[in-house]
Amino acid sequence: MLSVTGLTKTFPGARALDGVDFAANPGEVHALIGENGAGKSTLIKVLTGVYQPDAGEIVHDGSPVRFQTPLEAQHAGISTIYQEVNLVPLMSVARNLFLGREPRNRLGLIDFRRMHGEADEALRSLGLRVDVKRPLRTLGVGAQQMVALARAVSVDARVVIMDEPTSSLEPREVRTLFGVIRMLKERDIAVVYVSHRLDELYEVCDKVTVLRDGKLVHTGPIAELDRLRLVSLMLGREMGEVSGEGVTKFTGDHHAGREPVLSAQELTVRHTLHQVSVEVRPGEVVGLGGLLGSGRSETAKAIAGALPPDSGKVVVAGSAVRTGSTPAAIRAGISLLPEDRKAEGIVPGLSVRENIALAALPGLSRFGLVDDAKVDKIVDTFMTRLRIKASGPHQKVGELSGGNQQKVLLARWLAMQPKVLLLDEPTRGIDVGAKAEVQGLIDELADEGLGVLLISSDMEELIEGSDRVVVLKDGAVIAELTGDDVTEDRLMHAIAAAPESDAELKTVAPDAAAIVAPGSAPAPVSGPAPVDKTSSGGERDHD
Amino acid sequence: EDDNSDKSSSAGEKDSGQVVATPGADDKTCDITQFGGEKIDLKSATVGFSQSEKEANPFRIAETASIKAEAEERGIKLLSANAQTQFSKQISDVQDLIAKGADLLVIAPLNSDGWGPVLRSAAAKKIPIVTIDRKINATACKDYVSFIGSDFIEQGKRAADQMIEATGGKGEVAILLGAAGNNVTTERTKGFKDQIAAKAPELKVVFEQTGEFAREKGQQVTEQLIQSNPGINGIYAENDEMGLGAVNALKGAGKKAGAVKIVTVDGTRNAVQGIVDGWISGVVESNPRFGPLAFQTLDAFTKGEKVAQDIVIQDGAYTPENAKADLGKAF
Amino acid sequence: MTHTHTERPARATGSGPSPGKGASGKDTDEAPLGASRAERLSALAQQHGALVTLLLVAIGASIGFDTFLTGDNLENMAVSSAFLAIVALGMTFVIITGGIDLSVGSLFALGGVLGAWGSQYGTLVALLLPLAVCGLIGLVNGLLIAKARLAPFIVTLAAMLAARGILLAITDEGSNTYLVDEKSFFASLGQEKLLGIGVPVWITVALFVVGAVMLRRSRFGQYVYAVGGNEDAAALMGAPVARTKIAVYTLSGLCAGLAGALNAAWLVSGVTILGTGMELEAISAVVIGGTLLTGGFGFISGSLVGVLLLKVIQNVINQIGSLDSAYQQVVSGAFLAVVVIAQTWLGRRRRMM
Amino acid sequence: MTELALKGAPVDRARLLRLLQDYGVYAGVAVLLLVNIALTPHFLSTENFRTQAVQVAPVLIVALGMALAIGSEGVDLSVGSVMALSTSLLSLYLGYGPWVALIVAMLGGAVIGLANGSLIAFIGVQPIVATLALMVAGRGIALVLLPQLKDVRDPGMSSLGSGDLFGIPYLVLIAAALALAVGFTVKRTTFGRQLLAIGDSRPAAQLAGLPVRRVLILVYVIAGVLAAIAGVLATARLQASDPTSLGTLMELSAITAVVVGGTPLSGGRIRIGGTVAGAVLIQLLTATLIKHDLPPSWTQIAQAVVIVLAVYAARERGKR
Ligand SMILES: Nc1ncnc2c1ncn2[C@@H]1O[C@H](COP(=O)(O)OP(=O)(O)OP(=O)(O)O)[C@@H](O)[C@H]1O
Ligand SMILES: Nc1ncnc2c1ncn2[C@@H]1O[C@H](COP(=O)(O)OP(=O)(O)OP(=O)(O)O)[C@@H](O)[C@H]1O
Ligand SMILES: [Mg+2]
Ligand SMILES: [Mg+2]
Repeated sequence: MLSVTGLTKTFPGARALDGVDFAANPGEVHALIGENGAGKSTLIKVLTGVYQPDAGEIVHDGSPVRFQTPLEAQHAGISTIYQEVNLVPLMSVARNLFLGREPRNRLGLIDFRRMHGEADEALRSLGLRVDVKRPLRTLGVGAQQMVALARAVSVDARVVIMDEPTSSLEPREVRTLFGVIRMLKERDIAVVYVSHRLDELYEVCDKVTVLRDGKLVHTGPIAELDRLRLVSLMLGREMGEVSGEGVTKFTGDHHAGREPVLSAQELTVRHTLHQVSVEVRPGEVVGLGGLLGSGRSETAKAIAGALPPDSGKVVVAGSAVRTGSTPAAIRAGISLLPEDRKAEGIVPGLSVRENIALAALPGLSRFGLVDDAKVDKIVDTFMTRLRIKASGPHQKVGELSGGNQQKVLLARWLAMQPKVLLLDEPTRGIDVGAKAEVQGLIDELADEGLGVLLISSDMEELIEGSDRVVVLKDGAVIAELTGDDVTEDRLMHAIAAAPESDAELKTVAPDAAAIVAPGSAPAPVSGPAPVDKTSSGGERDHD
Repeated sequence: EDDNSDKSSSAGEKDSGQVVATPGADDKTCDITQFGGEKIDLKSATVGFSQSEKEANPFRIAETASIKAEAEERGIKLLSANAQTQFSKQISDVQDLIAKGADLLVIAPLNSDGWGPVLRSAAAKKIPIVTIDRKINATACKDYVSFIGSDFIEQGKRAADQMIEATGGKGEVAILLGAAGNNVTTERTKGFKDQIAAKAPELKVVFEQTGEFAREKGQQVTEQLIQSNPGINGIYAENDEMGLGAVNALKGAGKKAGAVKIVTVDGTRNAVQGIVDGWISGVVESNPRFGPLAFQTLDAFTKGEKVAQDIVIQDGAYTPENAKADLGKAF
Repeated sequence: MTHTHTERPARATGSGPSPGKGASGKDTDEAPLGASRAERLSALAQQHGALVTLLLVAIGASIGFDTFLTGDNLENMAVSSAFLAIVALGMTFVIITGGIDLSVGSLFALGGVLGAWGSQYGTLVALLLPLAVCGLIGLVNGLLIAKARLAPFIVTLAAMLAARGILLAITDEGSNTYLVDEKSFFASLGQEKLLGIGVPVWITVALFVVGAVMLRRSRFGQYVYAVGGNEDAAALMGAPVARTKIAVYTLSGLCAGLAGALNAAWLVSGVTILGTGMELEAISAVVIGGTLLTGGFGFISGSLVGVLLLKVIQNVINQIGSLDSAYQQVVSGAFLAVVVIAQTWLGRRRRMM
Repeated sequence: MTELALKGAPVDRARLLRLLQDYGVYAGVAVLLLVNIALTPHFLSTENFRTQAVQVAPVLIVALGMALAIGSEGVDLSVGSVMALSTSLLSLYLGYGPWVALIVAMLGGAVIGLANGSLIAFIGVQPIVATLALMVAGRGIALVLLPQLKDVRDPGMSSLGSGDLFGIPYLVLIAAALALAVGFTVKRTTFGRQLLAIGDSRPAAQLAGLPVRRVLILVYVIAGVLAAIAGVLATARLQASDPTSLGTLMELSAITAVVVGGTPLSGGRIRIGGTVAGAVLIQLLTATLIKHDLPPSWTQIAQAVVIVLAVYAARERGKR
């Protein structure tokens, strides 16, 4: 269907792809894995015309092709979800879903009624209930990712490529996604799937290709490889060295102090948070649990001053912090690793070095002049400690792979030596090796007496990493799990047990509800609706 | 140090008021029956005045002040608007004046062409228009009543005469043009060049660059000029400001007063002082004090008397001979 | 295949408010990104913030000056707004894509001169020549911006100089003004009235309707928003980014050229000194109308309101009668600031939700 | 062997392009100099270079402030009006001595900058409109303060305008010192880093706890003060305060100098050296056109072409 041979792509200072061969076949789900910066996204971008290869051949449908733009690739039947949500935030959900293939009436004008109806159905069949007329940016990253998914599968594609589609998804959405993938497979569509969550691969993938430093290191049926072998191929280390990697690196218990280092009291933000209270003691890792859009990110932002609360208090180490001001929160010792790293985290045009030093600058300066020696030292420390992979401290952060960008951000906050660290999806998009490092780091930091608030859609990570889990639903605290209660079962239970609120957006569609339970056998897919319906949307494209 | 330029605008000085150049009988005239309007009493009428540029250079300041002073003296209600050098705005301005109930209009046009909409509105209400300083390209006594102002071509010619005299009719001269696309610029250039070609073929115009009627620009252009054309004998500046800029440039380059002959047009106090100081060789006057003549014309016209269609004023000239004595007449 | 999907959202939701509540094709005209009621209200406030201000100023003016609300005055304002409005129409498209077009003032003047010159060969030439030349310059702008990836500000600044240069070149350095025959059909385009309202006003209204439909209801319009909202994402979603950009700059050039030609018909001459500062006027009108300069958000109708607002302010300053020209500037600057603050404030509240 | 070639080629080409991007504007200046030396009579003289340097000084100073504004993903259209305001204030307060007048003029610039910055930082008005409002109002205020051109006959001012130190005009020395200071600020100070981060990604800077508002306000205050200084210098040179025409279209010249010098309008990057070269390039171009006595139509078209060429050479590459 779609195959490449000898693909090479060089960026200034980095060879992202080096003679890679790869083939996606109809009805086959092909996993593409590798460390951060291995070249997965680059391969996908070269395949779909975002980048032009320096060498190599792309064959699609038996004839060599070279797409000049993503549009050409789409016309050739290749539909892609790129890493990091790539939609237009100011446009409505429906407009995003249908951009370029809007249903039109006889006059050639867009038929919004139909578009909204169809968009609503497409999302609903994926278990997402949102007002399709609201701007996309009002949705959380996870929900946006689902919209991107809906967009990708709703065209009549022959190849569907997904670059880390699950990085912000909850188990429930992941199940829905898998249902969709199986359906694509049944319809003889070739699927390329990139993920750092190895367990997922075994569930849906047939074949796996492993990249390392831009080179192909393995390709073959996934069933032939066990997890350990996969990891060792990715990392390029011996099996013995890596045994245990890929499992969370949390040790579990920490010795928490008694007085809370952070105490958020009754934070309320209109329409979003309702009297949310959270306490974190020094040396404690507190998890924030909940479904997509339950208000976890908002809680973290409100604490860090990035979202001004209408009422409520934030107290750090006994003294109240002015709310609604990031500098005040930071001065008080609160650091937030934001969820949307591309839009709110990195400063893409600045170097790795400057990004790491950014928040800590005032402390690294004298009389307003930057002390470069100090900066170099800190940057050096963290680049080694977090194993940030860059051509050097002066490379632009925008050019790093997603996982390495995340590490740079972590370094930025660790350089601040905060009292409380709010981590919103800290391991999102990070490879197994780095993930274990980050998790180990969280543990280490907690042991050093730091208070950590952890938000993660990786259920396992949340449960293993937290001493305590505060469960949110519809922007309110509905439960708190402590001690032995911190288990996946309990968490899911707490979420499911809470009385259904009347909030407009979070009602779970009946068919999707069944999917929520974790560990159960692959749930029935939420009907063949999405693909079916939207293929009709695809036909409409031509009128 | 005492600086007298800021208290210069003295419209009251009648002795420096405008004098009609050729009250000749052969000139075409216009009266209210010919024009097709009705007699009105000027005293009780509302006069609209549209100024083209900000009152920020001596010429415009003196012009507006003169109109306002005269209206006040005659006890006439005056509405005024300023187009801030934007032609579209001037068109709307005049229409606004008409809509506000102006019975008579005095317009200082920014441009000669493009007055169609205004003339149509005015014609519909039979509002007499007097244009001052610049002419409107339209039919006198039909679209408008009279034009009062200087003859810019003539000004250019007289400047050429002064230049010829100062340089002895030989050598190379440069022109500092006014703003591009402006008919004052065009006509002052044409008059100057025609006269030079006719009277002093040995005097060559070797350089023409715009100084946009501003002192700073005049200075900058002259600075470039005296380096690329070190042998230049004279500079004709189409207004005083640019001429004063040229003086600055020459001073800065270490030239002596009078080494390069400068002739300018307008007659501001600073320029005339420049003659006294020896830096400027001659200034052709362009008298901005239109108030008395404009209202005199309107008065006569509204009473039913005949007025000339083209009231060309007699501009004076400042030369080294009269500069000191006439300094008080400058504006 | 489609029959399985005829289910409408209203029916699908048994309990809870339907996500499609209040859905009616109209939301796109009223609140472009419409959603919850509060959000919609504030969107309305934002879009109509300029309109509300306009009404307030107009009401104040009609109370303060009895010559404000007269047929003549309104008609004058309408006709003289028409030309700026057409320019602002093109500018709206450009700004929504996140760009800017500084060349419109010069193109307006050039369009007028070409129209006046062309009118001696008939109305068709008088209209097509400015459209062709200004459209071509717009196209070049678009190509340089979309293909060579140069900053719109600089490219159109250069075009502003170049177009003025061309204008000077064809008018003998500005000394030559081409006149339009007052009896020609072309001149009547600028001067005739239809039902008591000037033809330019009708043309403007028609263009705005077409423009609004194009922006709101055509696929091209969606691309315009997408390119301005997030260019990279738009490209990855398969939007023809370069083509869209080229199209909007061409459109802007066409609008400026047409406005210039109509203006020449109105003035019955190709005035050479027109258009200076017009780009800033058009930009302020668009921004006052609620369009974000950062792109991705805006409306056509707002730009019209913005133009009218500027015109009314100018008229009010003239109504006051004898304000010194320096104070006039202070007043209009202050007013611009107030309007933009009000509008930004409304817009920000909306964005925070 | 082939592999080596493959490895080397694209990187080298990229490096070459980057070099061109970084030094394109200097190359442009060099080309113009060579053209002039070859074609323009009397070009190679100290007097001539002095003239060009003195003329470019005010533009450059304004451009320095503009570079900061542009680096913060903004722009300052009010600079020309600030020059007018500063010349008015200077004239009005010259009676109290040149230093007092100078300080008042700079304060005037700072106040306008503060107003710009507050509109942008606190209310969130888009820079181009915020500064447009002050561009209109600023010149109005200048004219209210000083309704017409006024001669400045202060010995201090006149020596500032035409004096020199070791043969280098004061104006040029001041401009050079300011360029160094601004360059240093961008490169070495916390403020500079924060400014670039804000210009590159405002949300990220906000979440990283940078004092976004303070930095933005400071940027526009600096831009205002620099424009005021330029106004004072222009006044000293002209020996007159001319609030009507001083600084008209200065915003466009300054923006052009900055962008031609390789600072992208999208913010996040500032090149002071490039800005200096950009200003010089524009100055040389103007001088060339004037010296060769080309008609205005030609001048405008030639300027357009050179601007596009220069920006084309310095354009941001590698973005897809
Ligand atoms: N635009 C660019 N400019 C320069 N270097 C780049 C660019 N894009 C990617 N790279 C480099 O290419 C290499 C591969 O990056 P890529 O994004 O393909 O990694 P990845 O496998 O997708 O990693 P991740 O799992 O973190 O997403 C990295 O070293 C990265 O720094
Ligand atoms: N599945 C969804 N259905 C409806 N709205 C959603 C959904 N997901 C997110 N949202 C919207 O996104 C907003 C932001 O949610 P927020 O980011 O706080 O959630 P979260 O708990 O952090 O989840 P995540 O970040 O994983 O999306 C919510 O106010 C909600 O309106
Ligand atoms: Mg990737
Ligand atoms: Mg979240």
